[in-house]
Order: sequence, then structure tokens, then C-alpha cells
Amino acid sequence: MSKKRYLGLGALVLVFALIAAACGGGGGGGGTSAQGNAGNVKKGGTFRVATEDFGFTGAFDPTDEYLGEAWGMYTNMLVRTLLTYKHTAGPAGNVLVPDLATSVPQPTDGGKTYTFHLKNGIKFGPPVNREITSKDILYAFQRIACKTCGAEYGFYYSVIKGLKPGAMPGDPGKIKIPGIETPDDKTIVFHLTQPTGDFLYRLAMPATGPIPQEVAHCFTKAGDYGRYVISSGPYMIAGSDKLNIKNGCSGMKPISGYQPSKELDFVRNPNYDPSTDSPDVRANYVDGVTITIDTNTKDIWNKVQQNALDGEISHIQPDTLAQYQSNPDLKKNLHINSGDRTWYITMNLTQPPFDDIHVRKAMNYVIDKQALRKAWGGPASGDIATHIMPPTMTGGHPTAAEYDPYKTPNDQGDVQKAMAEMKQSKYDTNHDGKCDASVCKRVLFLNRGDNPTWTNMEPTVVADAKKIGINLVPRELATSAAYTTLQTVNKNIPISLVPGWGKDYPDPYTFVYTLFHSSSILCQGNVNYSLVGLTPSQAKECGVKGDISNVPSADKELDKCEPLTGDQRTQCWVAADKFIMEDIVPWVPYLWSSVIQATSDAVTNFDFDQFSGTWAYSKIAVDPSKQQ
Amino acid sequence: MTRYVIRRLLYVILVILVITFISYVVFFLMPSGNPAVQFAGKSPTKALIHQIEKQFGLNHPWYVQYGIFVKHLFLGDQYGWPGFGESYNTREPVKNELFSRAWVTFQLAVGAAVVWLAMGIPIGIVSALRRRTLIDRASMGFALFGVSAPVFVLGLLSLWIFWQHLRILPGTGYTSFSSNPAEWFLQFLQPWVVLSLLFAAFYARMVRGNLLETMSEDYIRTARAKGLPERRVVFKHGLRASLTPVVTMFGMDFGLLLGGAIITETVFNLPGLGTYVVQAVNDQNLPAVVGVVVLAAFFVAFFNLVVDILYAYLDPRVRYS
Amino acid sequence: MSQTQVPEPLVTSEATHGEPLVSVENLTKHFPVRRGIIFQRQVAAVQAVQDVTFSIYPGETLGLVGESGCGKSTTARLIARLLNPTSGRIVFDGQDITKLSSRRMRPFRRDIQMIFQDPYASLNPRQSVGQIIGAPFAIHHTEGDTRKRVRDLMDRVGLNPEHYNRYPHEFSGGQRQRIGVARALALRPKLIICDEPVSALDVSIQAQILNLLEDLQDEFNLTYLFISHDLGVVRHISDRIAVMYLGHLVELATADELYERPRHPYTAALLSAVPKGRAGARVTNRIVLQGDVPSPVNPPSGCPFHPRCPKARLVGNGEVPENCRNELPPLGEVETNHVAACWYPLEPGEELERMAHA
Amino acid sequence: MAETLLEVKDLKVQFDTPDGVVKAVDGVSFTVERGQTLGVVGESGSGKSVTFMTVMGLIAGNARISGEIIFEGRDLLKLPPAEVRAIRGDGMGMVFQDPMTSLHPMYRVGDQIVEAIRAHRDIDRKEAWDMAVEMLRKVGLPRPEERAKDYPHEYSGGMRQRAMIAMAMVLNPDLLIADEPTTALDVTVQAQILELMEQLKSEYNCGVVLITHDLGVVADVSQKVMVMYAGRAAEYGTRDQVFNTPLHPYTWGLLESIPTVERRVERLVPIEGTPPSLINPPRGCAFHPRCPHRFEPCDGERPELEMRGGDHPDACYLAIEDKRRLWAEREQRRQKEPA
Repeated sequence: MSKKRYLGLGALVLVFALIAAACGGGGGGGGTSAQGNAGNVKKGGTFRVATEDFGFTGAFDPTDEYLGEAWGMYTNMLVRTLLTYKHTAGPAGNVLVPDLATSVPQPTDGGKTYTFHLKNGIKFGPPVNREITSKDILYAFQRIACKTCGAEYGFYYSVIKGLKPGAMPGDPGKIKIPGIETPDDKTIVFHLTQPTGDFLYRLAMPATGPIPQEVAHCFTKAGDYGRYVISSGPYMIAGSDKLNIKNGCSGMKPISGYQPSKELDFVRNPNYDPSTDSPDVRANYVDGVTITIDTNTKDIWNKVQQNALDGEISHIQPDTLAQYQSNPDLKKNLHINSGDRTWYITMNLTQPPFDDIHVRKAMNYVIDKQALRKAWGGPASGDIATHIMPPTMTGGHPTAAEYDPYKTPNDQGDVQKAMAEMKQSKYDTNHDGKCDASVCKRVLFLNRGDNPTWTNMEPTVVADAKKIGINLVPRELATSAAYTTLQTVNKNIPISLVPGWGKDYPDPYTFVYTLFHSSSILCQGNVNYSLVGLTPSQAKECGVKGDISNVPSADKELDKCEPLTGDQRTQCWVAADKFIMEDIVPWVPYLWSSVIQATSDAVTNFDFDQFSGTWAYSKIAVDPSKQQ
Repeated sequence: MTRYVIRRLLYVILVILVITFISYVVFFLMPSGNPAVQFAGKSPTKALIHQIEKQFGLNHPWYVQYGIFVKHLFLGDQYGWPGFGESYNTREPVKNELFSRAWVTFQLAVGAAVVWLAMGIPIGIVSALRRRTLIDRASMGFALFGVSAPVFVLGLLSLWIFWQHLRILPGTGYTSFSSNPAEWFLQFLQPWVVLSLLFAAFYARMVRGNLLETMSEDYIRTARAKGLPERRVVFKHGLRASLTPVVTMFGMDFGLLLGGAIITETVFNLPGLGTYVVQAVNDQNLPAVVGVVVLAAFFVAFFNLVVDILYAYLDPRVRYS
Repeated sequence: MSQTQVPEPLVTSEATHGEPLVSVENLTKHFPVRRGIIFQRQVAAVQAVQDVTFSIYPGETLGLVGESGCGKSTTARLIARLLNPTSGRIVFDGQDITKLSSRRMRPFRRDIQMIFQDPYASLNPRQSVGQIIGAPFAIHHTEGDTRKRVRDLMDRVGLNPEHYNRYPHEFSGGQRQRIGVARALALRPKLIICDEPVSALDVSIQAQILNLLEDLQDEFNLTYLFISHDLGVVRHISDRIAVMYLGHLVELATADELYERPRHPYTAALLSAVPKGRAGARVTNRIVLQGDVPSPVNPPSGCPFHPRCPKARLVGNGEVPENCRNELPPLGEVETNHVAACWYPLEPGEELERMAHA
Repeated sequence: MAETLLEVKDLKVQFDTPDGVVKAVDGVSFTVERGQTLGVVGESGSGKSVTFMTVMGLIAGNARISGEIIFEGRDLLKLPPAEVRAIRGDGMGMVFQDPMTSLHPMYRVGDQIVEAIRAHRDIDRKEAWDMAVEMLRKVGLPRPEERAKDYPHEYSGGMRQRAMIAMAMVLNPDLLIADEPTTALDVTVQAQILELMEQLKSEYNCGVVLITHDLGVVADVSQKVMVMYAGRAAEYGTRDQVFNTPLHPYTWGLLESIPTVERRVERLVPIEGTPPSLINPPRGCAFHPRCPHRFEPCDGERPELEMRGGDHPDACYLAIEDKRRLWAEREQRRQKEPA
């Protein structure tokens, strides 16, 4: 038995214990997050996954791509970054480890300078085949700054001196970024404008991974590089080696292994040197991963059960979930993990009756969260949310039980408490606990119309709101249209069941700051749906109709946390969460959803990538003899 | 005839223009979202949205976009002729995808057509000739079943039986003929049969009805009066006249089917035009949607034309000027 | 007032007196034949009715005969304004109705009714007989008890009024034609255009309907335009008869005059072709006309009948005379009360020899 | 003595329908001789067409047929279907009413005739085609070599009927059955067709059955006439017998109710009432409810077609003197009317 495998097994045991602890708090699905039998874990085989639609937001271009599933593929297989995660489940999977860098550095210059040294022997995959240098990482940042490249989360890097994300014209290779220095091929230094406690997390995001300019300079429009991605990781897109880079841009034909509406295939990258990596981070059991598109959800799950697929990237339907839970043979192949994601009802602070905090609090009391979770498929679908951030984001605490400001019996809602809140509202003139103002007669309620989970939740919300005198008028739109509508401020949507939010990286900044800071309000594509901290000028610019005089702000509480680091930082965010839940009350959070995955019998080792909330591809092992 | 064909081809172009125009109007008047916002990820900035809109050409008024689309369609774009543009969410040229999927749909449609004609016509003939017998009733019972059973139910049932339980046929998906002819055939077998059942039933009823009607025509009586054997009366005189409308119907059905068999393709996970258009609509991928619309409209109009021309050969009374 | 000069040499009978109820002057109807890739150009015309002039007097029956395609039904539809004429004039009851809009035509629609050949096809199978006959009352908003008036009408045309609620399929062919007659009669029209009203009926029923039409004419002082290809029927019912050939009016005379002394060779050929039944011995000198009627899209020059005319060949010793080939003969008086459009009309009593087959 | 081609004895044809048994032909007997035309007159539903469709063997399988149909010495009702088929189109030809619909619209006229030839003669296509063209020439089609290649819709109505006749006559049958051959045609074309049939009859020396509702046509070309009413023969005699001394009141009614071109009567004398139901025909003489001369026995026993003192058989209970008197009175009334 090799030492490597022994180490891998040890890691797995540790992960198992941690996840068991994490799941225990929720009393959720009771599945396992990692499974494995050391005797069966062999290298080789292909891990076969299907999805209804890739759903890529940036056409799989690492500079742009903002989809968690894509991040899982990048970080496990295709794109190495200065720092990364261990690609495992639970809080352990949220810990930064060095990847391209030799170590995780401490900031200098009062938290404003970070210096990295690169490992030797890490090469780009074919056909580039050369050692990765600090310039390749700089080029990734130049693309983030580039005006045409379409970087979707460039705002995280605006703390770097002189980097104006998505705003710097011209060839990205020629963009000057004073805040990034590459004194030699193996060193890169970042200078920030202000201390930023979570900056290291941002360097583990795929957009910062090295990009070979000799290929990517041909693809400087949003999403264009997606079909030409050159690997720096253990796998590459099948057919990458056939990419012709000799005849300039016109000679390059898209890599054959990626057909955006059919499939995406990964094979081993011959230039990958395992000695530059750690089996804790990437074990790379399988020889390849194929991800195919199957528009028929039922068919995907059928095929997993038939061992014709080994996994899925698909939202499980409640009936399939019930089937899995009632059948022990299937249940052992079901994996439930925290998704670091909160689902909530958002209330617009500028729209009556939700411009009154008592109404918002009353809503928090009156909603039957158990009923909503039932529509999702019951306890397996996640823990009932009692505040903004899932506990995994803040080191496991406070749990739902530890902090539940609007506690109701068995989370089924409490009409008495709700009515007591409502009595204090200006919209309840006769103080009977029910809204009697005309504004409550018809309140537009935006929902998804193309998903049974949401349409099944709708009657609960409508009926509960009615108990405190609010008549919700549902308006159902297809999910994408519903999001676009909700994200357009001048639509002035008062209340909606549409949204959920997941982390970008394991720091609460990506949760509470992005969602509630006034600077995050955008007229289009806005995600601060409640308009917390809305300024009069923003209101005017975006066409807000309604009373903005009572819109509270959390900017002060949020700004306070950003420079901090360590436990201090975590506690600051937890305080901000409490402040928002009690003094602003923009949401009724109802679910911290799990990620539910199913594997076939052929999967001999499973792990979950906590960072991306998807498959830890680099830890999956299969037994080809069991594949159909 | 040539003038007629030219006129009809011009008409095909007109149909495509009208239908794509409607697609554009619907797309831009629908309260749906902005594809650029969707492309821009979960916290898009205004600048990014503008940038993407520019790259997609969404910054122009919709009628200008339509004009550009028409220009590209007829004159070609950077990916050649006909220009279908670039997919909003994958940045690949719609044309390649469209053609590769049209080929899959074509294989599905041709196979299904063979099956449904091979089933529908003989059943129709037998039940017309053996009217009010057990065979007739059984065939019409089958027809009723075929017409009323939804394709997705039949499809799932078929998969459950032949793939999950009996394991004699492969599951869903697409294998190209060149890569594995046997697998190709087996894999297409279920979608062909399931899709064809609906049509077979319909065609059986139609053939039966037409043949019954034709067999009461005066010229059938004439044929019998000539002393022709009954088989010749039925197959030469009766069928000839009663299959002509079937040809028309077939052309229209086939053309329509080439535009994508959405449910069958979805159930059997075939990468055809039907699944493509569903994906495209979900993703608000206008160029892909319009591409499928153009192709579907073309197929329908084209096969209508083929049918009309064929009709003139089948029925000498029909002449076009 | 608008009664301008009628070019028709007046053919009268005892039934014709006073002002005509209907005059058509130079009535012409061409159906265009179009062709083109996008814009359709007219490349030819079916000359269905060509320069037809005649009058119908109150209380008389004008018969209109000719073979299929001669334009007799088109003429009827033009008079009923179901078609718009290409040129010419239609004067009804002293008023020019040629170009009246459908709204201004409405009062005249009451006065002009039609009876069709196929009684079943012209009756709505989903309406009861009462509804069918009562429909004209409803359309023209007449006052009074519709139900009673319908029952009276049914009684008058020989239908059992108790069958008010029955549907057309429950009646025989003759009864259905009675329904058609009752419907036409409902609004007490001045003119009834009968388009082959008895052709689809069994012989024993034909006579019943013909007698009914005659009785109703006397009772309500109706004027008939009676179209039929059955020369016996036309002779029986008509006061005067017009003969049409290839869109042209070729002869017009009183019924007996026309049948006993036909002057146009076509009329003579037509009459001689009719089997004589028991009255005559075996007819041996039938004028068997050669060939078929020419196409109305491309009619012959000159006299439309000249390619088939036995008389023309007789006159020209086997050759068709020049004027027959090139000039259209005008409708001229050949005798008092008798007009014909022929350069060489038959003399009274002249019998045409049977033409040998070419 | 003329050779008897066809002898039909007591033919009955009944159809089962949901409403009851339709007695379409209810005991009909007659003969057709070589060189002779039998005119069969009657209104719709009189059974005239069904009788001869039965003779041709073209009646659908659900009919019940009894009696004898002896054609050239063999009873067709007892022959196996294959042999009847061999006679059909060869020994007997048939022409139908509507030439517009009786030819197959999708085959060339020449081919349709060729098919008729080759169904009975073992000759090659070329030879059959030449025969077809020759026959088309014989029926008076101009340019038959070219017109044989045309489709029926390119023919006028008269030409189509000529083509139908050519098809029926091309194998020189002994018997030609023409079912309303001129009803759909214009009068001048009708004359041409009747002429043609006469000519072919004398040329081929065959027997002809002419089924029509038009008494004028029958009078013109028939040697013998059978008047049918409600599935039976009302009277049956030579042309002169039936037209000059008709014995059955129904025949009288027919003759009087038809307006003719030769003379005009002041008022037509219609046959009152409507034709009877064939499912529940009136008792006794089927015509009696419409008959102005009905008396005691008419609604009792059914009168058979037999010699009843006149010069030809009829099926009316009136005494022969009464028949002669009544017909004379009617004739007088007609003559009196001003012409």
C-alpha cells in the first residue's frame, strides 16, 4: 500500500467526521458527504455526469464565468490559482491552501501588500507546453481590467491599485496595472488601496488563474476564450492538444471536447506534475470526466440509477428525492451537503406596506417555514434558515437554534406574534393585528412560474400573508425572466419569493456586503433587492417609486468588518447579520439549502467541493466494471 | 411550372421574413429579461451589461437588429452563409449547431416517417377493406390509442420496459451512424417507433377514410365493370387516388417534424432542433431561437412546395401556372 | 328617367306590356385569367357573357336556354347582382342597379329572389324548415308574426305547416324544392330567377313544381327569369325565350314562334337534337352538330357559332362565308316579335339537312 | 328469329339496412336480344339501375339476390365469381351516367382502355394500345393517337362519354348496358352519343340496354321498353305498344307529366304524391296510392306483370276495356288543348 493512498484515506476519515458534525445540527437528510472504500479506490475510468443545460454565464471563459458548477470544474481540473481549497466537504473545504504559490503569505504594509512566489515545474497543457510564470497571472488580471473581456466579478479586484475592472480599453496585454508587480517569472506582488481582510480568498477565484497570452489574446470579447481554455491543472479539455496555435488567431478552431450545447469532456493533462500538487487537494483518480447535456431531468436520474451515468448536475425533483429516501439501495448513493446558500423572501424597503419595519417583522413571524421546506422535499433539502448567513460561512456558528430572532413553534409561524407586530404598524389603523390600509389590498408578489417547487410554495406565502391582512397578488414568470425583472430596480417589485444567494468564496463579505451595502445597488442587475441603504440619488437614477425616507442603511456595520481579519472579522460579520435581521429586516430567510447529489454504484470514492458547491472532481474515483 | 416554383420560392422567403419578424417582435415585447444581464453573471455592473449588449448587438433598437439579422441571413456573416449569428450564451456560431442538430432531427424524422408509413398505410388499407370486422376494430382501436397516448408517456414507458427492465435496447442519447451503425440503429429504434405511433395511427385512419371514400367512386365501379380482378381494383385504382392526399399530409407533417420534435427529442435526449429550441427559449438565446424558426419555416414551406409539385405529377388534373 | 333607348327590337307577347321590370343593356362579364410571379397580370379572360341585351316585363316568364357554359347562369347572377358586371347596365323597376353598393342594393334584394337547381345543397341542413323560410323576414326586419306567415307560405306551396320544425333531410327532393320556393316567395318579390329549378327532380315531381310555379305567378303576379337546359320545360313555362350561345344572345322570340320557326341555325340544331319521344316517328334528320362548344377564353372570331354552323357551310358551298368568319352578326329583327343574330337566318319552314361527319 | 342474349327471370335484390330490408328489385323478368335495344324507364328508386348492376355482378356483398340471370346460356348467379369477372367487360360492357366521374382521373384514357383489354386478352401493351386508339377513332374521337395519351379532365363531357363507350365496346361485347348515358350531357351532345350507340349497335350486332328516366330518349332508340316502378315492371312491350297504347296508369302519368318541345299544353298533369318507400312499400300495387283510377283490388294482392288482354304484359288490375277507354279519354283531352 502506497503512502499516498494512506494519506488520502486519512483525509477522508477526517472529512467524514467533520461533515457528520455539520449535518447533525440540521437534522437534515442523514446522507453522507464522503464515501470510499480504500480497497476499491483505483485510478482510471471516466466519471460521467449529465446536466440539463450547462447554464454558463460567461460561456466558460474563466475571466468571466460566474457559475458555481463551472468553478468546480476549473478549480478541480482545469485552472490552478495562487491559492485554492482542499476540494472537500464542510468547513475543511473552505480553508485556503497554496496551489501555484509556494505558501499562503501574510500581508505586509499594514495589510496592503501581498507577495507570492510560484512553484517550479508547473506547465500549461498542450499545445502551449511551457512553464507558467507570474506574467500569465498578471495577464489574467489584465483581462479582468479589460473593457471588452466581460469580467463578471471584477469588482472584487478594484482594491488593487490602479485596476479599474472592466473599464480599461485596448489590448489587455498592454494594460498597465500599477498595483501588480512581477519582478521575476516566479514572483508576483499585489498592492492594495486599503487593507482587505478577505483578499486571499479572491486570489483563489478562477478568474485569477494563469492565462497564456499567446492563445487568449485572440479572444478578448466576453466569453470568447471559453472554447479555447488552456489547462494549468491536472486535466484538460479533450482535444486541446489539437489546437493550432501556429497560424495566428484565424487558425484556431474551438477545442473539440467542448460543444457548448452537447458536452464537455476532460482528459488528463500530460504536462501535469503531481509533485507540484498535494493529494489532499487533488487526488485525480479518474482518467477523464465527461459532462453531457440531457434535457430530460428524469432521464438523467434514471441513468444514474442504471449506472449509465455516474453523477448529475441537476436539481433533484421532490418525487425523485422521496424515491431515494425510501429505497436503501438508492439512499447509499445519495449525498447531502451544505450548499452555503440561503433562500428567502425579499421585501422592498421602499414599497408599502413593506416600508414599515413592523410589517416586515410580522412577515417573519407569520410565514410557515416548515411548509416551504416541505415544498422543497422536506428536511433533506436543507436546514430552516433563521438568519442571513448559513453557519458554515462563519465557522459553524451561530446555528439556526443558536440565533433565531423570530422564533416560532416548530418554525410553523406564529400568528399571534405576527399580529402583535402588525398592531404597531402604521398600516394597521385599528390595531387589530391586520393590515387595513388600502396598500395591502393588492400587493404584487413575484414568483417563478416554471418550477413546481416555487409554485408549490406560493399558496403558503399568500395564505400566511393574508393572516395579517396583506393580500398578495402572485405574478409568475419563468426563472430567468423573474430574476431579470427583480433585478431591475424601476420595476419596484414589493415582495418576491424568487431569489436565493450563495457565497462566491467562504467569507461573509460575499454574502452580507454584496447583498446589503448601498454601493451594491445597481439600476439593472441589482441584487440588493430590498434596496438596503438606498441613497436619494440612487433612487432618482434608478426610478424608484415609493417612500425612501425610511430606508435604513447597514453601510456602517458592514464597512466596519471589511478591513478586519481572523476571528475578529468573523464576529463582526455575525454582528452585522444580527443587525440586519433585527434593525433592517429585509428578508424572511427560510432555507439554507443542501446540495443533493446522487452517484452510481460505479463511484468508489465521492467527495464534495465545499468551495464551489459541486463535485470534487479531483477526488472522485470510479470502478469502470460497474459502469453500464 | 418553373414560374410557379420561382413564385413559391419567393413566397418561402416572404414567409421566413414574416415569421422571423414576428419572432423579433415577440422577443422584444415580452416582459422577459435582457440576455446581456443574464450573461453578465450574478452581480453584473452597468458597464459590463453595456459592454455585453454591445458585443451582442443588443444596443441597437430592435428593428435595426432585425435589419442586421435579415442582412446576415441573406448575405452571410463572419461565419459564412447563411448568417445565423452567434449564440448569446455560448458564443459559438448558431449555424454549426443548427446544422448539426438539423441532421439529428432529420434522421429521427426520416426513420419515424418510414415506420409510420410502413405501419399506417397497410393498417389503413386492411381496415378499410375488412370494414366492420374484428381487424378493422382492432386497427381503429390501435389508432385511437396512438392518437391519444402522449408521446412522453409512451417514450418513458418504452424506456422503462426496453432499457431499464429488459435491457435489450440502449437508453437515451445519440450515437452517430459513422461511429457505430448498430448502436445508431438501436438507439434510434425507440424514438422512431414512439414518434411514429402517433402518426401511424393518424395515417391509418386517414388511409382508411380515403380508401373507403375512393372505393365508392364511380371510376371504381368502372374498373370493376371492366372485369378487373378485385386486387387490381383496390391497389391500382383505389389506392392511387386515396394516397394522393396522404402525400400532401405526409409532406406537411414531415416538414413540420424537421423543425424539431420537441417532446420526443427531450424524452430520448436527442440533440436535435427541438431540444435546441427549448434550451434557447429558456436561455433567451434569440439568435438560436430565430435560427430554429428560420429552419423550421423553411422546412415546412419547402416541403409544402415539394408536395405541391409532387401532386402535379400524381394528379394530372393539377397544373400550376 | 334612366330608361334610355333600349336597342332591343321589341319582342312582345300578350304578357309584355308597359315598362319592363328588368332591362339589361350590353351586359358583359369577363372572368380574368391571371398569371404572374408576384404581381398577377391578367393574361386572358373567360368571356362568360358578351354584350347581352334584353328586357323582362312584369308578369311574364322569360326563358333562357343554352348548353352548359353558354353564360345563362352567369347572366342570372349578374341580374341578381351576385356578380358585378364588367360592363353594361342593369335597370330594375326603372332604376339603374348596375353599380349600387351592397347597402343600397338591399331594398332590391327583397324584390329579386332566386331558386336553385339542387334544393338540398341550397338549404342549410342545421336549420329547421321554419327557420329557413323565415330567415328572409329576419334579415329584412319585417313586422308581424313570422311564424304565422311561414305557416301560411308552407301551406301555399304544398308543404304541411305542421312540419315547421323538421329539417331538410327529412323531406324528399320535390318537397325540398317547395321549401326553396317558399323561401324565395317569403318577401313577395317582383322577380324570381329560377336557375334549373326542376332539373334535379324526378319526372313525376317536375310537373308538380312547374304547376306550382305557374299558380304562384298568377296569384302573386310574379315575373320569372327561367333558366333550363331542358327545352321542353322551357317551352312549357315561358312566354318568351332567349337562346344563348357562348356568351352571346343569339335568338329571342315568343315561345311558340321560337319552337315552331327557329331562325338561328343554332336554335334549330338545338331543337332538332331533342328526342321527340312518342310524338314523332323515329327522327332521322337530327342535325347532329359537330364537335364541342369552343372555349370561352378564346372564342371564334365573327359569329361565335360559325365553326359548327351547318347553314353557313350550306350558304358557302362547304366554305364558311367571310362575314360569318369575321363579323359578329347583330341581333336583328327577322320577323315581328322575333330577333336573331345571324347573317343567314333560316327561312320559316326551312329544314337543315343533317350534316355529315367531317 | 333473334338470338336471346340475356334472360332474366324473377330477379330479386334486397339489401339489409339498419332501417329494414330494402327491396330494390322485387321480381323482374325480361329478355334482351341480339341487335335490339331494350329501353328501361323509371324514376330514381325504381330499381332500374340495381337490376343491371346485378346483371353485371357489381352489387355489393351485402345484397341478397335470387332468381336467374341467364347470359348466353349460363346462369350468372350460379357461376363462380372469377367466371363472372371474365364475362364482365368482355361479354358485357357497361357505360355509366356521369362521364366526369366514371373515368379514373389519374390515368391516361388510352391506358384505361388498354387495361380493359388486357384484363381479358393475353396481348402485349403495344397491341392493346393500338386497339384502344382504333376504338377511340371508331367512337368519333378526333386525333385518337394523341388524345389517347390525354387524361380524362382534358376531355369534354361528350368526349369522355365516347371514351367510356370505347372502353365498354373495345372487346366487342355481346351486350352493352348503358345506364343513363346521356343524362349529364347537353342536348346536342346527347344526340351525338345516341347516334354513336345506334351506329355501334348495328356495326357490332350486339344487344343494348338503355336505362334512362327520359322517355324521349327511350322512344327514340329502343325496340322494346320496360317501365319500372318501385322495383317491379309496370309494363313491358315494344316501343310502339308502350308509347301508343300504354296500359298502366303510371305510364300514362309519365307520358302526360313531361312537357315536350313539340307542343305546349296549358297545364301539365302531374303524378300526385311521391315515390314509395322500398322498405315498406304500399300493399298490393305499389302505385295505387298515387293512382287516380285505383279501385277495390289495388290494395289487396299484388298485381303481377302478365298479359291482361292487351297486346303486351302489364301489371294493372283495371279491365282492358277500362284501360283503353281511360287512355283514349286522356288522349282526347290532350288533343283538344289549344296548341
